Amino acid sequence: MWLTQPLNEKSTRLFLGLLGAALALVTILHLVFPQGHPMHMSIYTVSLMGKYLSYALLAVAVDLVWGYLGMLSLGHGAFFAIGGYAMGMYLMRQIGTRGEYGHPVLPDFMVFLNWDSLPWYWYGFDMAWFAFAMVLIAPAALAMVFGYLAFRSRVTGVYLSIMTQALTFALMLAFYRNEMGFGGNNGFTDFKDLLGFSLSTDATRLGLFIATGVALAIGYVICRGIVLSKLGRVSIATRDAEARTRFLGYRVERVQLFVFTVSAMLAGVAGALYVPQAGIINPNQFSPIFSIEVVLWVALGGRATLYGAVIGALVVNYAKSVFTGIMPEAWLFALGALFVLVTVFLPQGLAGVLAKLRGKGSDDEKDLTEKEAAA
Amino acid sequence: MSIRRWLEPILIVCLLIWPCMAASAEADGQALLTELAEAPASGKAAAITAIAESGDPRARHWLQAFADNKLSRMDDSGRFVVVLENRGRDWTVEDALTGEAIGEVSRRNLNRVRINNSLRSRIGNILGLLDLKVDDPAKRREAARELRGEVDAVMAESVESLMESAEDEDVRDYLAEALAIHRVQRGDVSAIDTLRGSLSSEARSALNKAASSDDPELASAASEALTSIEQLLKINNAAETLYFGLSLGSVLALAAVGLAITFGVMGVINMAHGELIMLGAYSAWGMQQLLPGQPGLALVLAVPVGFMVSASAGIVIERSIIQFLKGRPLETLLATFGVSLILQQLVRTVISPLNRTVVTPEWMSGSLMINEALSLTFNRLYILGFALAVFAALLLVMRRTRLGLEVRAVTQNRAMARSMGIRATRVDIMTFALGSGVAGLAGVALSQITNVGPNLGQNYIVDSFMVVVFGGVGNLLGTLVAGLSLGTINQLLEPWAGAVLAKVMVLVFIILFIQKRPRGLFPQKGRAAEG
Amino acid sequence: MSLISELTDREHVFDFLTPAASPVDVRHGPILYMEDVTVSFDGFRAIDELTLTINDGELRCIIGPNGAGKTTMMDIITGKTRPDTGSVWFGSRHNLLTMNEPDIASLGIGRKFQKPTVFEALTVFENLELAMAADKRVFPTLTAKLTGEHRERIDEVLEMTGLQELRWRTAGVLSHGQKQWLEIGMLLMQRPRLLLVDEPVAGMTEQEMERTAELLTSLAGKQSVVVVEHDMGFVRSLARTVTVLHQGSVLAEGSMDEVSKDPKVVEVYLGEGI
Amino acid sequence: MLRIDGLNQYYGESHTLWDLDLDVPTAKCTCVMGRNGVGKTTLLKCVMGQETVSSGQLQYNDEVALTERPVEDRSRLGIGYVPQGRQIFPLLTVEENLRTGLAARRDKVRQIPQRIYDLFPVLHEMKHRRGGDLSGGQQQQLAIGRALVIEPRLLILDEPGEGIQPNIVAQIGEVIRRLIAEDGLTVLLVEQKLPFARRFADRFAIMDRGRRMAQGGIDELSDDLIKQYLTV
Amino acid sequence: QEEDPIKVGILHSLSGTMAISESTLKDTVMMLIEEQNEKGGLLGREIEPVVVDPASDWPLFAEKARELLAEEEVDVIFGSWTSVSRKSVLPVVEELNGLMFYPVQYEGEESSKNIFYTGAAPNQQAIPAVNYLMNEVGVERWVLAGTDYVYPRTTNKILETYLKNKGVADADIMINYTPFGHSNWQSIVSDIKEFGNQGKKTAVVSTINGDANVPFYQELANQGIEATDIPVIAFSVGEQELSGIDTGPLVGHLAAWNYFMSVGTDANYDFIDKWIEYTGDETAVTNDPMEAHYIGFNMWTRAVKQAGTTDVDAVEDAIIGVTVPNLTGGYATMMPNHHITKPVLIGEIQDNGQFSTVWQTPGTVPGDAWSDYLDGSRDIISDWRDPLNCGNYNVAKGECGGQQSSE
Ligand SMILES: Nc1ncnc2c1ncn2[C@@H]1O[C@H](COP(=O)(O)OP(=O)(O)OP(=O)(O)O)[C@@H](O)[C@H]1O
Ligand SMILES: Nc1ncnc2c1ncn2[C@@H]1O[C@H](COP(=O)(O)OP(=O)(O)OP(=O)(O)O)[C@@H](O)[C@H]1O
Ligand SMILES: [Mg+2]
Ligand SMILES: [Mg+2]
Repeated sequence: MWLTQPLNEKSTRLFLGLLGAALALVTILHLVFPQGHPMHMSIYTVSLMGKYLSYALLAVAVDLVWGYLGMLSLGHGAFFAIGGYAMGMYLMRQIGTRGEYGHPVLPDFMVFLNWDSLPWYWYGFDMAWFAFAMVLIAPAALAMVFGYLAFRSRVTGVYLSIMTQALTFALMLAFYRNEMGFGGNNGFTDFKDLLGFSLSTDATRLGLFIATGVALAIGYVICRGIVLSKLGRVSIATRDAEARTRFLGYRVERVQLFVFTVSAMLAGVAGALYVPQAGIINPNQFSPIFSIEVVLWVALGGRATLYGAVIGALVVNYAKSVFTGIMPEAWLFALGALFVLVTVFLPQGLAGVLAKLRGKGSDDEKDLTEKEAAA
Repeated sequence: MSIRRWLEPILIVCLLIWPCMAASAEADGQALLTELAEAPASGKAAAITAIAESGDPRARHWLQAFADNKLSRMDDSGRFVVVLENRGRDWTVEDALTGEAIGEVSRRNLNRVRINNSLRSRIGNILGLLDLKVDDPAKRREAARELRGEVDAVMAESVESLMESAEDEDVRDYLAEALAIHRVQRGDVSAIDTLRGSLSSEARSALNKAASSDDPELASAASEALTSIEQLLKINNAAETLYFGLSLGSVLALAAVGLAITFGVMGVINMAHGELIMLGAYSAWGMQQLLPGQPGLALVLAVPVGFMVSASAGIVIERSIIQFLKGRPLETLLATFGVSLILQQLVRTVISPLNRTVVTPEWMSGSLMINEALSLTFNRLYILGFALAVFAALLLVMRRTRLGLEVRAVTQNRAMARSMGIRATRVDIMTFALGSGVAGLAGVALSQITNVGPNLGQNYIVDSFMVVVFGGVGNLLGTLVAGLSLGTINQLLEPWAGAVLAKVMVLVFIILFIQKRPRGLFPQKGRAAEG
Repeated sequence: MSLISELTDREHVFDFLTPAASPVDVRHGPILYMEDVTVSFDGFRAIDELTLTINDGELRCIIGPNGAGKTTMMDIITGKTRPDTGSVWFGSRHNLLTMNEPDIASLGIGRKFQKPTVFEALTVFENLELAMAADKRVFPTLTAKLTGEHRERIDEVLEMTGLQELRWRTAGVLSHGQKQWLEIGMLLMQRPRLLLVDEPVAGMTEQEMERTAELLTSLAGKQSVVVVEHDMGFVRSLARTVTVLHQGSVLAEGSMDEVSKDPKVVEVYLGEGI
Repeated sequence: MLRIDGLNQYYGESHTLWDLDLDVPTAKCTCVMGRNGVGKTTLLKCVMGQETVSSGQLQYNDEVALTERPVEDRSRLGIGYVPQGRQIFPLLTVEENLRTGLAARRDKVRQIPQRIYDLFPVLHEMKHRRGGDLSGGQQQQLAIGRALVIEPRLLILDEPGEGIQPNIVAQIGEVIRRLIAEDGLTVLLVEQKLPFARRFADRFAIMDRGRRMAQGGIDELSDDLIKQYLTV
Repeated sequence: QEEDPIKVGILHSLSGTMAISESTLKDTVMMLIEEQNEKGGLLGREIEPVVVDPASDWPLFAEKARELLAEEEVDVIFGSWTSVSRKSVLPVVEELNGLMFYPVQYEGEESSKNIFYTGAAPNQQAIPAVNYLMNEVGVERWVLAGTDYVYPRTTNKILETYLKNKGVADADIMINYTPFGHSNWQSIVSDIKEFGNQGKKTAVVSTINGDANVPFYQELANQGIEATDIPVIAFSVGEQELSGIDTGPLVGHLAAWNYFMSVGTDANYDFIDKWIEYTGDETAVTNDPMEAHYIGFNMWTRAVKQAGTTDVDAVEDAIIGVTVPNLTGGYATMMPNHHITKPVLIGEIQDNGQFSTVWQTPGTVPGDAWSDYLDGSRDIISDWRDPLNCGNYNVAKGECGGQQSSE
């Protein structure tokens, strides 16, 4: 099975091991040490890390299409946001009569803008299974429609990048409109509970953190599986010489569509896990700048190495959290300089540094040799 | 009918005979102004009339100062002053009665004589009537134009006599229209004829009112006149929409043109493009700070200065970053994004996080009136022209000069270009400087229509990439056409879809269009492009 | 719209349900049949009413001056360029003009490009693996496993092309000649019914040319081969029917000896000497 | 004209050229031969500065140390280069492709010499077509024409006959001979095809695995050498 | 005795799109803290500001609020500008039982136990402004133009209902929404011009936000619409915004606020002097949200003194009813619904970027959390005192709405 292949691979095992250790460590630090103890990890930090992990999953999704398929998607934030909105709709419906106006069905923002009934596309979101399914289906559907159109007519390169950007930009503008029925600029906030667990308890937060970690692990294995499969090599072939791949008999557009859709679904899951931890989803998540930032995480971590994407997402977001606290006036200088310095001095990104430290060459080459040796 | 209406005839007569009136016993200015300052809101009108009536040669000056919110009274001495300079904590004033300069006075000590819009328009009318008699024909015409819709029963007669004596044909027409509007307002059906075909808003406003009046004859005549006007209006509206579209388009194209070079030609995904535009806009502001009082000259000078500032910034970026990223185009995205963050924050720290004021010079404000219903705003007209000029110049550079050839050679095959003796490094610097400089030019232009602040660039970066790609990467002409057509489409959609939806639709349109033409409006054709 | 009707049409057999390639029908003779094909680029006629047939199992050489339209002809057969007029049939069943590149490739038409194009980021081995005849749809590719048989096949081809030692090298670092061989190798992996080979020996030594000639000759019979080459020594050593193209249409056809005596061919192409 | 002493070159870790010496005498055609991947192209790239040299001397015209000169200067010194794989500028027109060479001419000529169009009439015919649209052989002709635009003193050719129809190949050979004879041009040629080399070159050098194994007058090129170094 | 300082969290964006408005508010609070420390601090303890930068990023607002409350353990937060940032922070503040002062005029429809709204509710800005136009200026036709987000939507909804109650016909109301940062106003202004040509006095009520204003006013001027023809009354344009605009073309247009820098009271002049001194910028301007922070800060210090502790619940109890002077010569009182009383001022824009007051409510207006002009909220009131202790008590049903009173 292609999915088990990565599990035989050293780097994936290492990654999963580290991730598992990190999850365990955080849980222990949080649960075992009492509050006030210097080793105690506050729930604030746990939640923060949960958010980073969901960003990391998004970064992995972007790296899959960018690193291995050569499609620089500047619109993956859209899939993230759609997943987030699907989750948000579920959470909004869970509020029930606890809203400001106590309306049993309508969310607050609909009440005071005089909506008299729930729009059709909100149906079903009171059921968890439906909402969770939509977390996967909605981004996938969008990716399929968009991808079908784009890949069929062979939109590639910067054209594709800018189209994805147009997509997310259009969605952002649309979601800003209050008529859309998604709360406009304010989006959704003030969530109460998820699957019956109150979101304001520490246990739920810790649970969400662990769930995000597990989702990242699964997402990583799926992506790695695709990359290691023959399809992964076809993707790379497509990235480097699309036309040539066609002449070998591969239906390039379907390969692209498949990988793009998988990636969109992963991004959707990331968004869905992000929302309850961040406590808000609003159209800003659709903004082109956010999507560009995601690409930056990947580039900073090291393109075409999935773990690099994870590192990039964690480093940038951690830096952002720290800098905005300790140097509020100048953190943009620091972040900007980080981007510049990494690009100029670390062409392979942070992952490149790791690889060098381990004294090995290009990651993929090494993997192959390993695989060959194993076979 | 308010008391004002009753006072009007006296006022008018007085004003009209003013020049030939011997200076009567000098009324007490202080008393007049005190009356103005202390009257309750309802009594202010009377006070104004009193001033106008007084025949005091300084009356015009006082009224103007009052209308401009510049008439104040000093708390300590009770003296009336005219504020000359009203910024900061201390204001420069002069004595309203004697005209003697007083110098700086703490704002705490000044008590402004309050005015509001209805008083202001009243004063405007009074001053306007005065202007009808001045020598400057343009001013006279303007005054006559302004009179439309303002004429009432008591003024009618004098306006009529003015009309008969007017030499200027335009003035006469305006006054005739003003009178006709007045008559229609009073229910005079015969006057409607005069208004037929008039596109002025006042005439239409009068007709609209008449059309809904109880008098069936008047109503039908008015609505008939209106329908004929509607026809004309439709044509004018179409022309207006087209103009709006082109002008929006020229802004888009101008914002994108620098990117068409740095990204389109050189292949650098320049996320700092927006900030280079911003630098250009700040140059416009800087020049106006350097040349206070001469906003127009400053703006003209800002064109070369803005170019130089952004071009220098471009050179620094190229030398310090881009040159190390040869052959790694995607990473330029990362690095230039960093640069853009740094530049934004730099401006925020060094200058201010707040927007800066860029003054619109006289010759760029207002509009060019084609007819009453169609006027083209000057600032956008200039920008349209400026955009075309910039594109023409760039096309010339890229097509006709050696630099253009070398740039293209270097981007297509760097190693080989160098082997042909082309100094690639110099070409890189010059091209990036050119692209950046042009972004600076765009900034200078944009300073006239939008906020000059640290976020200026962010607002244009996404659109710029969209325009460049829509036009076809590497094709300057494509960028221009793309900008203009996207602008026009947007403006065509906006009236019925609303601003937000129109933009969404334009984006969807772009996405769908690219399906049809995967390489933009003007694609690179042939074997080479297919790779 | 078409998508919807496609989805609702009960009779419709989805592409992914149909077998990869239906067999080529060559009972009626030629494997490739081009008739009256014309292509022009901005008014320039690169192919001018070209008619050409290739028989099953034939080895055909095509020569002709630079710009005669040889590469363009291959572009048309493989679906890269659409002709303005004319028809192109593969066997008697498949109208190539209605198909796209991957479909044509999976029918069994393989091609080596004039300018060697390989997947530079992949190793030599992977390049060959991708070229291998297999079910090339998305899910089969995702779950594909490399069997021993496949490995043997790849090893065989590596040997044939002399690239054994370079198998783990990324293709991007190969020298020009090595890339040529790799492309030939990829063509062999595909096991196509019809091979289109554009200038296979450019940049090869005499010896290698001989090897290539042997290789191509050995393929003929089982597979049909069309070779474009400017090296007359090589063409002569293949010793088969030669077609001379000139300005987009056939100027002469026959054995190498016949053709090289044709004064027109000598004038536009061969010149005196070599 | 060109003397190469102890040249070493690396691609990253892999040592490609080993202590390579080579003499290219003035007004002669020197032909470098060798199997695929032995480093012929790499050698020429080193001369042109497209690859960096790790050690060794490149003496041009007895006085100029090429390694100390920037890449752009080499064409100004009169070195023309026809690379392997054509490397024309695909989106420039044929004429613009030729015009790129004018930068390197010291004599301020700003016209493309008629000679080039005479030599390759097809280039004149297709003056306004994009370089990338040309057929392979036409591109190769363009590449040679482009190198000739700078009126080189030393012409470096990497498999120039590749993809060109036989009569033009012969013609190119003839032109090279004529330039050598009339203008004293020096030619450094990489060629695999023995007949061509035998007919147009004066001297040969054989490379194997990054080293120069043999050199001499073209008539000294024996079957032994060929067997040893040029067959697989 | 040496005690820990009292920590005050400042949660205003210093970067990103909102920095333009919010960074001065951060400085205001810093100045107020400095001043208080000079007076000997509070309860004998020093006040220590904790500044973070939520970077105009809404989820980051929630994150930073949590950081301030959970990690830094601040006693009070002064922060937020946009509604969405407040909505983002609100659950965090409620969960961690923090205290926050929110200084900007907003759409109402909210009353949280933990938040004190020192900016204007719609009834403290929009309604009086419309009254002024209707009664004093004689406006009969209305353009409600706003940026498409919740504040303009709600405000316009309230105004629409209000105007219709006053007998304005549907055809005399034009509502228009534009996206954030909208810069191409050509056709909208042209439409407004056309709308105003129908023979009735017309005015524009603008809830256009932020950067979109400059191009809007510029377009008005260029298309020849003057304040005397069609006045625009804005709810989001203050001195700060004007300082970045060439005000020449704007003269005579209106704004409704609860404070203008030009107000001639001694308290205000002193405040301005201090501000100029603090910033070291002779041209620095003050504005309405700054006054709101001034009032909020003073109320908080007063309440802390009364309670004798910074404990959140005690301060919450103590602050209701606290009255402090505002800068316009009156007093602001904290109402039981956590809103305050404010005077409403209408000002005309002058060429120096200041407003001159043309009209003002005779007294102060108490802020109304739940609008009387919206169907959903007509019956809801808010009172955080015992026994009600509820932010959304439905008088018709006689029960406290969804949000249960927290113990
Ligand atoms: N996209 C195009 N636009 C314009 N002309 C083209 C295009 N493609 C091909 N041509 C022209 O068509 C002619 C045929 O080109 P083709 O590549 O088929 O020649 P060829 O026979 O393969 O030549 P060679 O032996 O040199 O490879 C050439 O003259 C070429 O310039
Ligand atoms: N960019 C590169 N990076 C790493 N190795 C390279 C690179 N380019 C070439 N090589 C290797 O260096 C060796 C010499 O290559 P070169 O291109 O000089 O060969 P060549 O003699 O010109 O061969 P051919 O006759 O095939 O053109 C080859 O083994 C090749 O694989
Ligand atoms: Mg060819
Ligand atoms: Mg070579």
